[in-house]
Amino acid sequence: MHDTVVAPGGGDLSVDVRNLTRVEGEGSLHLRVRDGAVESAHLEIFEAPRYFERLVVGRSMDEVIDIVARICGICPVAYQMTAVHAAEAAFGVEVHPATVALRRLLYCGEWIESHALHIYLLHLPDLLGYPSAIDLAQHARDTVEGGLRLKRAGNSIVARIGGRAIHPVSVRVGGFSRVIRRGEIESLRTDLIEAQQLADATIDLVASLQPPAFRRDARLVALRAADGYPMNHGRIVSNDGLDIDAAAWETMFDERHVPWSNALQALGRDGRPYLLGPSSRVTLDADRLHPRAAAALARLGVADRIAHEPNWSIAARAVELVHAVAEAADIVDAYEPPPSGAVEWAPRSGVASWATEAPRGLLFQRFGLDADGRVLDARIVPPTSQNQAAIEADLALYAPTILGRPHAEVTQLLEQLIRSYDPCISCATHFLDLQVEETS
Amino acid sequence: MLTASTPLQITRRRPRIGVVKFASCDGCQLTLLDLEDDLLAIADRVDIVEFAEATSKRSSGPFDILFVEGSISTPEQADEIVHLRAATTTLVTIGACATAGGIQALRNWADHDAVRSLVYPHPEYVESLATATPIADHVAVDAELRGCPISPDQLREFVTAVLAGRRANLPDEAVCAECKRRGVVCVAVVDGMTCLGPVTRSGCGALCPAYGRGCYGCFGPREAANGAGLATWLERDRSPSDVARAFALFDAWSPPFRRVIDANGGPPGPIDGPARREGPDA
Amino acid sequence: MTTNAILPTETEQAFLPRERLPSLLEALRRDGRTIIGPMVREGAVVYDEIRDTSDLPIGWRSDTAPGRYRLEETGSARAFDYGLGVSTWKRFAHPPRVPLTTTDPDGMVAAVEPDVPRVAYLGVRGCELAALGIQERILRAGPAGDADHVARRDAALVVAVECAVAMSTCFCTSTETGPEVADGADIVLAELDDGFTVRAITPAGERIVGQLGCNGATRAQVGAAAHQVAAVRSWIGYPLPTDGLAERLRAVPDHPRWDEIAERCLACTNCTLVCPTCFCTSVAVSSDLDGTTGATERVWDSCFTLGFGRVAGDANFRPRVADRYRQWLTHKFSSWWDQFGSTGCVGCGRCITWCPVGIDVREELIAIAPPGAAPAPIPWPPAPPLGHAPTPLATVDPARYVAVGVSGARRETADTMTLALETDDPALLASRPGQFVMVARPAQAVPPISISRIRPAGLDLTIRDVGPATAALAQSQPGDRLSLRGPLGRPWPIDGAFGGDIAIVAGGIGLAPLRPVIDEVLRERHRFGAVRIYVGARTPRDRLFVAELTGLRGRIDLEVEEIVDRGGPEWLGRVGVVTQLFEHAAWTGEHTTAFVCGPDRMMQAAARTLASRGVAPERTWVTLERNMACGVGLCGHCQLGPYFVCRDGPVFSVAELGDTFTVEGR
Amino acid sequence: MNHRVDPEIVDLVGRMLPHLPATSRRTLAAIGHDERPSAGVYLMRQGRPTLDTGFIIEGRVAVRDHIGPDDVTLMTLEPGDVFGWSAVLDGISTASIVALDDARVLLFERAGLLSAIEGDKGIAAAVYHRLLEAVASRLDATRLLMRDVYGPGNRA
Repeated sequence: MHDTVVAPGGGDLSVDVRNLTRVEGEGSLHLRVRDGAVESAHLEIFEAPRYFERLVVGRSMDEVIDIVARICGICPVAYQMTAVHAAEAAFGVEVHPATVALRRLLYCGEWIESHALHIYLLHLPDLLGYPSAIDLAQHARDTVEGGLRLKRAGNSIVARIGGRAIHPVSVRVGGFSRVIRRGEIESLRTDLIEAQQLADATIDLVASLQPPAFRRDARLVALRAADGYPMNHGRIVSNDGLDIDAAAWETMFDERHVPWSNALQALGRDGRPYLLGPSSRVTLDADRLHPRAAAALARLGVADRIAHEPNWSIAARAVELVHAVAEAADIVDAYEPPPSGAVEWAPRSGVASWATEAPRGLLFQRFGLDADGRVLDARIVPPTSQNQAAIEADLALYAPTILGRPHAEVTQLLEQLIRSYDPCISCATHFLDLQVEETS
Repeated sequence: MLTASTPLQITRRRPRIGVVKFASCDGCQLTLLDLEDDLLAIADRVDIVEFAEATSKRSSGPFDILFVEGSISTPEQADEIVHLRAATTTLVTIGACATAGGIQALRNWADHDAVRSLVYPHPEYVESLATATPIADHVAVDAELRGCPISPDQLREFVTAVLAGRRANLPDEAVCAECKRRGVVCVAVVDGMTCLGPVTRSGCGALCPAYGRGCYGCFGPREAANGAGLATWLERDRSPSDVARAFALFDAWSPPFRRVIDANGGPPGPIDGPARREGPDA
Repeated sequence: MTTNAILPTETEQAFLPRERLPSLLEALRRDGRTIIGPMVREGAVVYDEIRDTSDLPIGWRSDTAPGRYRLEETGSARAFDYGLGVSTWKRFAHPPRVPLTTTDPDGMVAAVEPDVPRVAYLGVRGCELAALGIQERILRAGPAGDADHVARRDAALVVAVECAVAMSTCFCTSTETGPEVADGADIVLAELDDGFTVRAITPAGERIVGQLGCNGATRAQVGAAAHQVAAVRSWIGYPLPTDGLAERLRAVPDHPRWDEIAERCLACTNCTLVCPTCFCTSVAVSSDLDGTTGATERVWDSCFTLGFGRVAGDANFRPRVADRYRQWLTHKFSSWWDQFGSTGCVGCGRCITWCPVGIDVREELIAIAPPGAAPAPIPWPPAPPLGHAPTPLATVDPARYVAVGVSGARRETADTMTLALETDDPALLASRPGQFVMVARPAQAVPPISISRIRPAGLDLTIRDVGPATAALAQSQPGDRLSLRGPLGRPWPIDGAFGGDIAIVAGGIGLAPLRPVIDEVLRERHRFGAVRIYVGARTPRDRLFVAELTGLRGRIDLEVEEIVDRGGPEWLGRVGVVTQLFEHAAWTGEHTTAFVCGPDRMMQAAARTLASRGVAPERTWVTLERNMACGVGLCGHCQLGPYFVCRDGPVFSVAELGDTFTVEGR
Repeated sequence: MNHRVDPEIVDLVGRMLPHLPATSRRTLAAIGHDERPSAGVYLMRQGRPTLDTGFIIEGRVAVRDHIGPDDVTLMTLEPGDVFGWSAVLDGISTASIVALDDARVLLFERAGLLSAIEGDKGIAAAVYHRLLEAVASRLDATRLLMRDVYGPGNRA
């Protein structure tokens, strides 16, 4: 199954890395090189199509919240948050401030869980030369256990607010399915105090790493909000001057269907790839970081490498871990429950569109709604499908610099580079709706 | 097919464990990593030989226990599950996709070819079967863990029971039993909510009622699930389409839920093909 | 606070003004008690810890209908006009989960000592008090009471409050369990607009009431309280005619309505879990990853789950929902009288309110067993006046585990082992043929195993591997230790056969519990006439105790015949079913006592053939298998008609069983 | 049926069908054959036409089915038992019958038995009753075997 083929002799070379490991979902890399130059780099996604944009048609937005979570088991909160905010914007629902805070706390939980998972179970074994965290644990059990405890702190937040760590159940249009009691939230404090220490230790760990060198300039895109580090809302900005309303995503970006992949790839309407995720956010929103996270970033002193070296994304994730833990602790301290779980609301026709920052980057959703608030058509653009073209572009740049090395090493380095983007392939596979097809 | 009460073979040497996935969201296999406290202790006692999400080491078998996530949605998957079955002693399906088809099985009601060519710019790039179906429609299944996603507690119990050589405690009773033990006030009786608890298998800890909403059936039908009985009651003050809608989620394709959906006009959504492709028991 | 606490006649009633209700809570708290009482939560009245009178559901009233419950605000100052809570007091007296066993430092199974809080139940209704009494009688009875329940009830003080309102689902007047508060309370309150009349019933209640410093209630106050509850009685009326209901219900096990209900019933378990008298539980096992330490806990279960009727090898006695509903309703209103000498229903109506599809037992009972319908002939012998009295057992503490050593392990067949156990425990050594023991290992379920030989220094257990627990047991080696609870159950009545002939009929593993009968009969051979042993096995390879049987066949004072279901060419003996061995035999059975053990069907066939040979049903003894979890008649799993198989059996005469022996789904 | 009737056979018929009137006994005895097959002799072969109905007087016979390489004994029959019920149904033998000991059987050829049944209501009632008993007991045995094969195990 793990099949790497390097063509013998000549200048023509074809590298296949089948069934990428330690990424969520199923993908493979196909690279064609001619005379030392990369002719094509295709990140193939063969996750079976699941047609989500079709499955939500005819559903109420509360049902959509439950359904879109199932696009990704790693970041269900991101899908729920984007859908619920889109719905509330479309229906003109003003939620209680405590609901706003709880949703941000829920999102922090998912970031903590997802980043701890990626750093400790997926990325760190790469950088330290182990096939898995389980093998790493044979030599550095404390480190892995610490990472698992950090992950558990994130899971506890999601489970406390949403009932369970994966596919939580309480997010509803207008708020939550019931009042989340103060006692339930307070009990998170102990976990978060430990998580604070573990997140700081993660910064120290990252400071000791030597990721493989690979530098390039990339177009970085993220949300940016006036009131804090981007999570639940913001405008779309880039390091080359873009600044648009999130609902206007489709005016600047579009998706295309490439023959080697079941996922749609997004590009700028100018045809340029762009990169989302922790590195983009830390670069574009450094001034919005929690003071603790800003201090951690300063201590690491790698802001420039985060912007230019994909293998340093682990540092961006570590900084965001510190941020999410610190912000979560602040929300827990200040939490006062709202008078009711959700506010009253009524559906109306219109377009619900929104973007939030999933752990892996900007997630855009748009739903056309009828007068009963039922979905007429939908578009869901996950971060990994937006990153795919940027990853391929980086691979095409990186491959020539390592091609002289032994085959196994080439494979390993390419896999590592792909993993450094934390691609979530099951999210990337989705179903394109009719409207989009006409424009593409 | 064997149920949760089926004893598993006691394996004396370190069992070889695999985790594979088909069409799914990865949430069920992530639950294995979510066993945080027990993950390393379990890893000390078994050889995890295939788990693409967690390790670069790969294996195509043999497996003493193979956890299978996801439904069969492409021709390759239909072939692969047969090969995996042949290499596996105890095949365990995890989650609603693998045990019932998952949310993507809702497309089984639609005409797949029409949908595919209608909506994909290049349908020829996309290979998928007309239906998304549970693993047990393709090969024999030895045990199943229900849920969307599976419960970490049930997964822990299952693995512990296998390692300890005892019967896993995975009841096939209704969610109501857990709900009542937990002392949750019934949302159906008090608030008149639609709650699938009486026809849904327990294992979640009566999660949704405890969070103030009706059960949405993500653990699939319990034994003797009386979907028609619940539907009849619900239809006193709901339209048939609202009854179908409630059953048309992650376990829609399980026969007891499917019968209710079919009897109430099919799942929500546009009619872009035959309302259903097979009879209620197909 | 047992129901029969010796206690004075009513004291003179006191009056507690409303604003001084907190003083009652304070007095209870000073008595070291956590107060459990009604409060509003999640849109309903539930019972939970009360910290303050403001926690009480002041000004709330519940409106109930089949499958429907709504709280309404009345604006009244009254705290106890809410009707009934969703919760029942059994949540506190017989909680949903109770630890049973743990693993001791020696790796043996040990019972967990009850650890219970000192509490006061505040706001117990007449029907609820009756239910507490019913549960207490059940759980204090048997060869051993339920230690946890006994401790909880002993640690609880009951403050009852008379009903001043009724709900549409109430029918306590029909079951004669309310609305008036009867026996079992320590203090009884009646709520009036300006306060409470207070009666201390027990010394414990008097101690509390004495601290309240109340004045005496006026005649008018006492009269108003009496008038209130009388109004409730007349409002409820008599919605369910219960006269002769137990007998009428017995008559209709085949009524078509059972199948019709099964189309509506979701078998969700709600009716049983909200029922204040339902007491059934199952045992859940947990363990560490290595299977070296484990624990068990007792968990609320219900006769509506499939698992509840499941026995070894995944057979099931109540596969159909119609069977389960019939079992529940018949138990509540009919066989409960036989088992416990009381109604199983207190008319609280919770099963009606909390049924998610609004099934109303009152309606179903009237449809199935209408008043005026002919009562059934009793299908089993009439119950003694105070309920069914089990045969007394040797005085052992059935909750106690004894560690015993395995001294030998002999393979009988491919799936059956005989373990020889050594012990000096007097109770175990006093086991009688036909009794069984619960065999525990730390990480395994605890199966009941029949004793297959009683030796001066130990017991033999013959174990067939039908699941993980028995498989693990069958792998025991000499030197291993097991934890045993028992001996349990009623033995074979061998002494009743003195002076007559004996027929022993065994099918398969059923020979194991009959082996001690053979041992004892041979030891006292002179006391019996002809002794005939008929043994069936599935195949020649499945025969048990082959050498022993061969030895017995050589004796001139015994007739030993064997038959197998399927014989290969190597088998020269008889092939067929075990009844063939005696259906054409020359003997007649007037003086024969038969002991039969095997699969249910085989026992039924044997009983028929024995009857045709003239063996009386009173002298045809069978041993039944049900899902025996507690072994002492407290968990409800092995109910069969009026019996608990574990406690009243497993040995029964065919006459005692009546039609429960042959009707499916019982 | 005027030829001389063997009184021993009349006696055997009486033992096998005790409720049959004396004249009918003689009618039946006239067509009966007292046979003494030795151990191992096949009285009936599975899949062949059933030529006789027989009563076992002495010894034991086995009812065998050809399953796989070996014959499987479905049941053993003892004195008083009847075999060959398919003879009256124009049937084919569903199993083989083989003597396990040196046995003695009372055989009735199919054609003769059928005409005796047609001509004498008493014979019909007695023979059919006896055959029905035999079939019922086989069915009962079969049902128990089915339970054994498909049902779960018994007491552990």
